Amino acid sequence: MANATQSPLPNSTWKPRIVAFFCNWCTYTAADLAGVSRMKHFSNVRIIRLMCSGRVDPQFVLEALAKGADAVLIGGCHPNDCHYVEGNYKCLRRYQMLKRMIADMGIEPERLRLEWISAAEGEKLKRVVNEMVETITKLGPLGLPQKFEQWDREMEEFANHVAARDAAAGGGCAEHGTNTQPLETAHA
Amino acid sequence: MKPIVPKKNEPVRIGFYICHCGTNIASVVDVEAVAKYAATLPNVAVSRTYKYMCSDPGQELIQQDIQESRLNRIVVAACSPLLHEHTFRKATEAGGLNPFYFQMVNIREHDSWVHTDRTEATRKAMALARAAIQRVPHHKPLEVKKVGINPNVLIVGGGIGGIHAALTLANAGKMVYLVEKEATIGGHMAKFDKTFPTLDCAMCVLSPKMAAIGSHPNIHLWTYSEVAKVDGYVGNFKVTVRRKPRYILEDLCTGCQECVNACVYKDAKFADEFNLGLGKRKPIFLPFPQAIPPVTMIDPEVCLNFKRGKNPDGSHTVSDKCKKTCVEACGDRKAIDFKQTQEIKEITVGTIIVATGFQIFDARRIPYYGYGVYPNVYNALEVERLINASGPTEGEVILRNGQVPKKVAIVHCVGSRDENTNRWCSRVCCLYSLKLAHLIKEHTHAEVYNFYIDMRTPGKGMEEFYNRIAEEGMHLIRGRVADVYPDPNDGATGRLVVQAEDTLTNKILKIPVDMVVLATGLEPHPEAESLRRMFNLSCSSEGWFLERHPKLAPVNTFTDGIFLAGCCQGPKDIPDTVAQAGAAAAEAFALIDKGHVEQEPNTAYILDDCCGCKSCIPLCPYTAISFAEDTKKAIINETLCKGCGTCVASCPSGSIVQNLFEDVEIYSEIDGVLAEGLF
Amino acid sequence: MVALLEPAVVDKATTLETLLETPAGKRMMTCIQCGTCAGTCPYGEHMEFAPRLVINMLRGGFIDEVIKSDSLLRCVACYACLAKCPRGIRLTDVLLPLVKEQVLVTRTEIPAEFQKSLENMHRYGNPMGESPRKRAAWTATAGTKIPILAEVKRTVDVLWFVECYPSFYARGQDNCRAVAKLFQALGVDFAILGNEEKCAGECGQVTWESGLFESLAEDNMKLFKKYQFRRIVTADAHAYNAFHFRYPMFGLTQPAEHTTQFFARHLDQLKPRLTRPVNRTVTYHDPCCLGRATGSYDEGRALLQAIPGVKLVEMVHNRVNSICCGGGGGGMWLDTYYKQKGMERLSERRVREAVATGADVLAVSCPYEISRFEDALKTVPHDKPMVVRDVVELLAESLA
Amino acid sequence: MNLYVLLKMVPDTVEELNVAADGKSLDAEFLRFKLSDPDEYALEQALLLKEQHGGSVTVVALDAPEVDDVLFTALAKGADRAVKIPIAQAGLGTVAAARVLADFLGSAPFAPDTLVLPGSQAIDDLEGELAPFLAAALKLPYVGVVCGVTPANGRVTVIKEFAGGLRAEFDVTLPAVLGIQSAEKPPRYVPVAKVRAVMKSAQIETVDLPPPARPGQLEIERTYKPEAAGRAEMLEGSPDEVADKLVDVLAKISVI
Repeated sequence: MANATQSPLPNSTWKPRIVAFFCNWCTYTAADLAGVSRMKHFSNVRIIRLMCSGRVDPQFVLEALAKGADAVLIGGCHPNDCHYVEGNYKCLRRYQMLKRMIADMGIEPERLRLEWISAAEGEKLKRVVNEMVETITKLGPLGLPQKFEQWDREMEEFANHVAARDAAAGGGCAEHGTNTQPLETAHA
Repeated sequence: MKPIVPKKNEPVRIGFYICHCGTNIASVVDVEAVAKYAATLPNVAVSRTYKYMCSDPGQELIQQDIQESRLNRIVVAACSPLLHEHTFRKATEAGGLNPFYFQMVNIREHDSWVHTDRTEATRKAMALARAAIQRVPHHKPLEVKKVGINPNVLIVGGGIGGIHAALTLANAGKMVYLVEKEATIGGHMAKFDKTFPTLDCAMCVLSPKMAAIGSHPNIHLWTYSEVAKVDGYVGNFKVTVRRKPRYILEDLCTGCQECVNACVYKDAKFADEFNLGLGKRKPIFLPFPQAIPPVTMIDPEVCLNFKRGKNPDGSHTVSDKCKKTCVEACGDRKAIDFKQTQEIKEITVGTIIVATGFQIFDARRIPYYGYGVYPNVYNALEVERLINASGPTEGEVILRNGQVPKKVAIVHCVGSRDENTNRWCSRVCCLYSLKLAHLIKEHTHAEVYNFYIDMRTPGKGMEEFYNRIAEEGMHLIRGRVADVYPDPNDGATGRLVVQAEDTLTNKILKIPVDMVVLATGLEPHPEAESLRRMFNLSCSSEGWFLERHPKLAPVNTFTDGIFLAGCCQGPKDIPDTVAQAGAAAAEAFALIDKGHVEQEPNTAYILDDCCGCKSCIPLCPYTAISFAEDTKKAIINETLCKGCGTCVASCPSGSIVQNLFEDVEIYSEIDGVLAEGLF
Repeated sequence: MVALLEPAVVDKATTLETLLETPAGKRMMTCIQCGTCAGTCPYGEHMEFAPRLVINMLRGGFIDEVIKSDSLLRCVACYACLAKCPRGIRLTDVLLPLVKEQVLVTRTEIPAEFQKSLENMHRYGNPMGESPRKRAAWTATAGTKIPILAEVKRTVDVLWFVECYPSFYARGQDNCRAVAKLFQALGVDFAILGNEEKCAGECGQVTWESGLFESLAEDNMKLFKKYQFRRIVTADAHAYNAFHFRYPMFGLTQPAEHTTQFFARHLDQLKPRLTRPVNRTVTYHDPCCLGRATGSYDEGRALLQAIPGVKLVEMVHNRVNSICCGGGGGGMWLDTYYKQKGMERLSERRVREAVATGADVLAVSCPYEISRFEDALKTVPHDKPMVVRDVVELLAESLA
Repeated sequence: MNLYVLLKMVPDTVEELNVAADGKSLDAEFLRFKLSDPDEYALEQALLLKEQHGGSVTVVALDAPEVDDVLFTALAKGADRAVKIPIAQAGLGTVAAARVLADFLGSAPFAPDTLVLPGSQAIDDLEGELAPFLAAALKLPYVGVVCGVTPANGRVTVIKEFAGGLRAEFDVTLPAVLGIQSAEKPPRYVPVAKVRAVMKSAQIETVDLPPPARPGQLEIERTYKPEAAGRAEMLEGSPDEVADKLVDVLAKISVI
């Protein structure tokens, strides 16, 4: 088994890691159809099956990115075709919100994609997966876990710096020292 | 076997199994490496590979390990869960565990079949296995919910498929609602003259079955009707049917046709739908002599007693301008009702069979065949009517100018096997073209030229049929017709030249003929899309309804309780349609006979720490969530919950849990698929 | 219904050896040998290897035999095989040109008239071998000042690519004068390249000679890069075809339009000016490069119907089923050769259909057709007089 | 066979020829040069001989505008070597040109099966002087206005054209100089792609030779266009009228 360590910079061995949340009725079935039809596509997308795209909790997406995913793909039924009437619309709304959120976090919008792929659209599934892998390969790694570590380090250094300055100033201020604590654990 | 109930705090012991699926998986995924890797993961007690996990020995392996190695969780990496999740849940249960202590990993459809790089595919399998292995410790024992089933069946479409399914179920004592869009049942088969390969008369076979439908006590036959709305789910569908007005009271009409004779129009002068416009009818008419129900109808667009044109709501306004000789002729029977309006029927059924059939390809879409431009170019269905003894020419094959053709070209594959129109082979055209060749020759002694690409005659007796027709001396030319145009050497007689390459002799043929017959293919109904939405079905990219599995569940759909029969699922001949209709009836019957349906226990429930914010309540499309005023918390009605999980994803306090898809389970999967070193 | 060609899908580096590995070649592997291509080919009956067989010979590794035969000298690149192919196989623009080029490379003898045209195109930038310095000479007869890009020194909206036949051929110049008149009536901001312009090279590329096409395209692209303009409009359907499909591969970014498309797009402004009735029955010939190649069937007809008095009638073969004038794919310079081989001239076949409609005017929208059909009318017997007119000539005639 | 083809550039008459301000030379502004037509045939004849009997073809040219394109085209058609002598052809004159070419060809002993194939004439050498001067300088047998060459047993049979369409066969010993009027087949076509490929892969050899001591043998005093005689009569009117007038004219001069 390869013991590749994650490098924060793109190199020849780096491949994007993409987590996909697919609804059971349409997009998961489309992925099955792509399989039955032997439509070859990139292997970087890991599919998690949910009953409906409406089940996609925004936290799932953030969790995946925080755990090291470079992008997240959500697949649901076409509008009007949802097995649960309108779960896909709920998903769409959450997706719009997530788009704004990740933009605020400095994450490129291409790293989150929502596609309506029906059970008959094996070809579309293949296309979307390949497009996404190509797009993310160009963008390079997101490396959120590494960023978190770096941010934590920066915060710690900053705290140390402040503590040292306060100590040098004499007297010190206990509050600053303790205040860094919640920040360090914020991403845990 | 005694059920094994894991004791609280008992350590999780996972059995991991990876299937070779012959070479389907093992040729791309290094299954041994995956098994070795799984063995290193926490809680995994047993990790094995096996040639065919879904086979009996494979399933027994699981059962044996549960007993011998005290396993309390099972993970199988094999094909899609949509195919075999059920199988392995049963095996898990047979081993003595709750079936929901099982999790499946899809490494065939999502891995070995779509990737070529062995290292990458193996890594993906490892990651997916890890996700399941991390997930399964959080699984809880669940119970399958049983819901009663309504024994009534709705059959949509009154062609041979719908007719056969309806009779099968009605004879078995089930109540059947047969809904047909046209004014009579019979479908396309009723228009055919003879059927291949036996050349027996279509109506001789069909009309007794049609009559049986009309008189069967267990069948509600609603013709000239359409399904407007479908609610509910397997066992308990609520269906709304719209019965369009035919301005004849079905119960009172005896089918005597005295009204037709008495109509103020002395001559039939309006295009007759049943004969594809080759014949004429009056404003009041019987669709065709053997129509079931044998009831006349009025075409309000041409009847003098109506104002021309539809109202915006689709109704027609009575003008009362006609002498109404038809009403006079009907007399005491009083079956004519100009004021009839559409009628809405609401029924409850447990299962539905969709048998909505096909439409023939519109040959005008291939402009170089001249259909609709040159009068002597016909489509095959029109020629069926010309040959049919009860057709517009009483069985005489004559051209529009009344002459008998001496040379006839039959053009195969019209609209089939063509990227520009329909890609599929319509399956029946070669055979019906051979049949028409025989019948035309029999009726007219004409020279018949069949232009084909490949002669496709699969099925019992079909190749023999082909040989028989070939012996009769047809011209069989292997080459697709490239052009049809008026014979430049022949003035205005209407003679046409058919141009094609004979690909077996490399010669370009330009054959002058009197009649061109286009073997138009089959294509999905234009309404298929709205039907698909209504019944929550899937369509293939071509537009045919998609069966649940092409081999193992050919009449099932992805919606439980809804089955397919006939050409709505894809082009097929009459024997296959009838076979499929029988299978659909049997599937429906099996469900009804069982008396209940089992539902996935993936419903949601609300924890005590619900803060009562009510944000979930409007999200539920099934109104399964209500607010308990006493506890100030939301409650989910389990019987109404369908298990989509939308409310779960929205709960701000994380107080809703979806069985089988708990947050902790999903997070474990996310963590699992992102395992280091597996990309 | 026709599988329309998308621009720039053909890789210019593809050769016969590598073809089957490309997406276009993989499509050829799906050929069902139905023979529609051969059946619809206007010269199919004169080919030892008709298109269907060419595909099978290529798949079977016998393409050398095809190259040795003169079958593909008889292909007029009319797109009929491609348009009707049920598999959407790119015969006209991918397979056949590659084979034809090998025919050209392999054969030491090719019809003299044709060879001369190719050499002229290469040396003088026009197939007639006229002095390139006289390319813009026609402007003296335009009746209005024709701006030349090198002189206007600013961005113009329309680069009017005049092309060889309209520049040099007397009847082609009628087309130029009509276009100039219409541009002026519409107030179009246009200019031409003048003597710098070279043949767009369509017949070189689609038919025979990738090298010839490339050298012409590179020369023209240098000019396109040198000047500023927003779109190319050309009256030559062949040039339009080249700009639409091939020049993007050489870096052309501006859109190209054929004059019929341009004027049809401006029909609302043009129509009120079309006041002089042209009381004639007109039948419209679909040029292959405009019709089957790009699906542009309606523009020419819409323009004709906008002319007061015009009665439009259709020939038996029209739109996708139209018969080629025989001038494409080098056919323009192979008439003698075809005659030697006992082949009917396609322009005569087409003119017979036009005569059968009883029309007074055979309307065309490709400069090759003017000369081809006017010649054919001299040999095809007809009782009622018939004239050949470009659609833009008729429009200009109707202009008050 | 060891075949030499001598290529000469001549003014392209597609562009109108104008007299320069000096009244002696051609105006160079729009003047373009092309390969002399008989030389095209000489090359074709050489290529045909090589294809039928083996050997190698060397094309030789003096320096002139556009001569590189011509040499590359010859290589693309099948010549084996291309040699450029960097002495300007312009103003050299036929005799001096023959002397330079003789210097080049005679610098080494001839292989016994050598044929030197210049064009029989050129539009600026209608006398066809180059070939005989060259043969004389090389002391080789010479036949001009040749339209067919057949080698056999170390000799060649050549067909020479005479006025009135008469032809004669000559038996010539090798090596020899043959002034080619036309080849057995028209000059072949070479695809531009092939020429472009050759330009990338092949080289033109340059052979430095001393310029001839006496360049031109003729002094041009005046170059001018012939004056119009003004004897043409333009017939005017409709096509039918013109046809009638033409018939009258022809009848008057007893043509019909």
